[in-house]
Amino acid sequence: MELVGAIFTLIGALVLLVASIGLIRMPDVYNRLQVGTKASTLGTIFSLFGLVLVNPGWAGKLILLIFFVMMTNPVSSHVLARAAYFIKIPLTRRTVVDKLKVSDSALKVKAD
Amino acid sequence: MNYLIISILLGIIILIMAGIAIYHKESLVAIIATGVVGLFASVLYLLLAAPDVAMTEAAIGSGLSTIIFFYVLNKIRSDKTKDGSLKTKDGRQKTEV
Amino acid sequence: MRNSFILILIVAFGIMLYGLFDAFSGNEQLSELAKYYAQKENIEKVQAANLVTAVVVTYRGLDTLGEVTILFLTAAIIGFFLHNKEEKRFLRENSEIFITAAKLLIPIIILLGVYIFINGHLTPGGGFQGGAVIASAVILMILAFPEREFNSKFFTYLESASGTIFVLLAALGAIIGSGFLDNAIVPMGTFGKLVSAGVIPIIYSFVGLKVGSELSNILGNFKAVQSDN
Amino acid sequence: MEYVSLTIGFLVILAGLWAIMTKKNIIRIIIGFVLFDTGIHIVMVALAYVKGKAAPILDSTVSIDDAVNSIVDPIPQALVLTAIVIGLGVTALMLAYAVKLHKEKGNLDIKSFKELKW
Repeated sequence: MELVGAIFTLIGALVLLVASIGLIRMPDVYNRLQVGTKASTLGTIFSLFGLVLVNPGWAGKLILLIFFVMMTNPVSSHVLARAAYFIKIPLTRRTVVDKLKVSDSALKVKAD
Repeated sequence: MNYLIISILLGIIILIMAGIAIYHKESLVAIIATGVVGLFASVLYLLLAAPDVAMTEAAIGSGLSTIIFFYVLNKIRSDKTKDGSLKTKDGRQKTEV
Repeated sequence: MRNSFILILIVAFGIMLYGLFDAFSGNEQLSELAKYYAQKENIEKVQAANLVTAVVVTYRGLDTLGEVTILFLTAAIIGFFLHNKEEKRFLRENSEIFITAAKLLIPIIILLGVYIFINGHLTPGGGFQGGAVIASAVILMILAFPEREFNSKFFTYLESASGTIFVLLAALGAIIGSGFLDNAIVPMGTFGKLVSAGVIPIIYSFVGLKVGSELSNILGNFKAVQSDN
Repeated sequence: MEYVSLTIGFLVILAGLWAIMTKKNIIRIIIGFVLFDTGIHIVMVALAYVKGKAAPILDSTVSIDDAVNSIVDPIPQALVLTAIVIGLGVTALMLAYAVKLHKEKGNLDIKSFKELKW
């Protein structure tokens, strides 16, 4: 059981390593945010799940932690990317499609 | 022995971030660097066997104080760019914030 | 010229600090006062498993009272300085995802804060940490629903009520117990359970509510001063 | 480890002091104050550390009978706990003053506030 847990934790650490390489490699803010969020969420979940297998006594708290990470991490990076788009940080030149521009309802400023 | 290496690494990060907080041109980056100093200081407290202090510093030093700084920065910047010509009483040229 | 003078000053200060560093030779054991706090009979008398909580609430409870007073003063002065009518602002609509997640998360974060300060005498945590967590939930609320008016009156009443209850409980110790902030005025319970340590969890909960509402009030004042940009 | 932490704390104190004394912008001065604060907290927690001992919380690993020989000093930790919260209050107060000063003069350069200079 401990061995399986250690393997899961190792996979999680590798995914986190890939995320940190991606942060350096990616061309602009949005790609970096995507890499940072997706891969680091997966890596954290793998590591915590490995800990559940190693030490079953902490299972409740660790599953709660996984829930928190899954709730907060994508939402916060979504808000960050949206704010970055609206203060007109440029996309990389290799961008193919910009859907937020097409749907200009999102750009509407709401009067209070 | 492990803890010693970790604390040396944390110290290097904290000192670099303090340097950025003092010398970077952008106030925004300086404020973020101050928050990072608080965050890594909280990890250092955890190594020094003080979990209570670590919790407080993580919530306050890197969360709330950063947000208060941002509110003030937003207020100051919006005052300046509202019509481009905020009158000062002695007519001095405004300096960059 | 001026900077070199300051540099000399800083170097002198650094030499002074180096003297302190040189005189420090690592602690091998506790200091006398800490030994007194960590003795078995004293721990059993106070019954708080978290010794930091025991120091904050009972042994040095008067310090905590002064600290809370200072926080109240700063909150009051900030409210006095930044008090103005909230201007009409034009805001971009928050995205659906963020609003839904905020609705889901705010109660959970407030619950976490309450958990932290109720369990302050058993696990790491306590009133100050719980208050900070509650204030971060209030920040999330301000960011997610910026068009709603910030209800500062509620927080003011909450803060005054919890401060008053704190002082009353402390004075009750002087009347029926053995001294100011005595924690043995309610049944002690068993060591290590949630209901134990006498009045410590009650006082720390009110400290948590007070700190949380004060920090929320400070944040609300800084929010009200924002204008359109 | 406590020596390393003590060194870090002293260096952060000096950096904050340097920022307070040389910077012209009030926001930067407040940042220097925050750094100074953090440095002092690190120094105090490092002074409380006892070699190889656990946190001052009694549970299944730290028994009540042997608490004297197995925990670190709780008193400086309690002081730092309150000091951090006060630090936030004081920082917020200074920032409120900064907003007021900016409204008055239109900038935050420390050299333009010379009403009390003589």
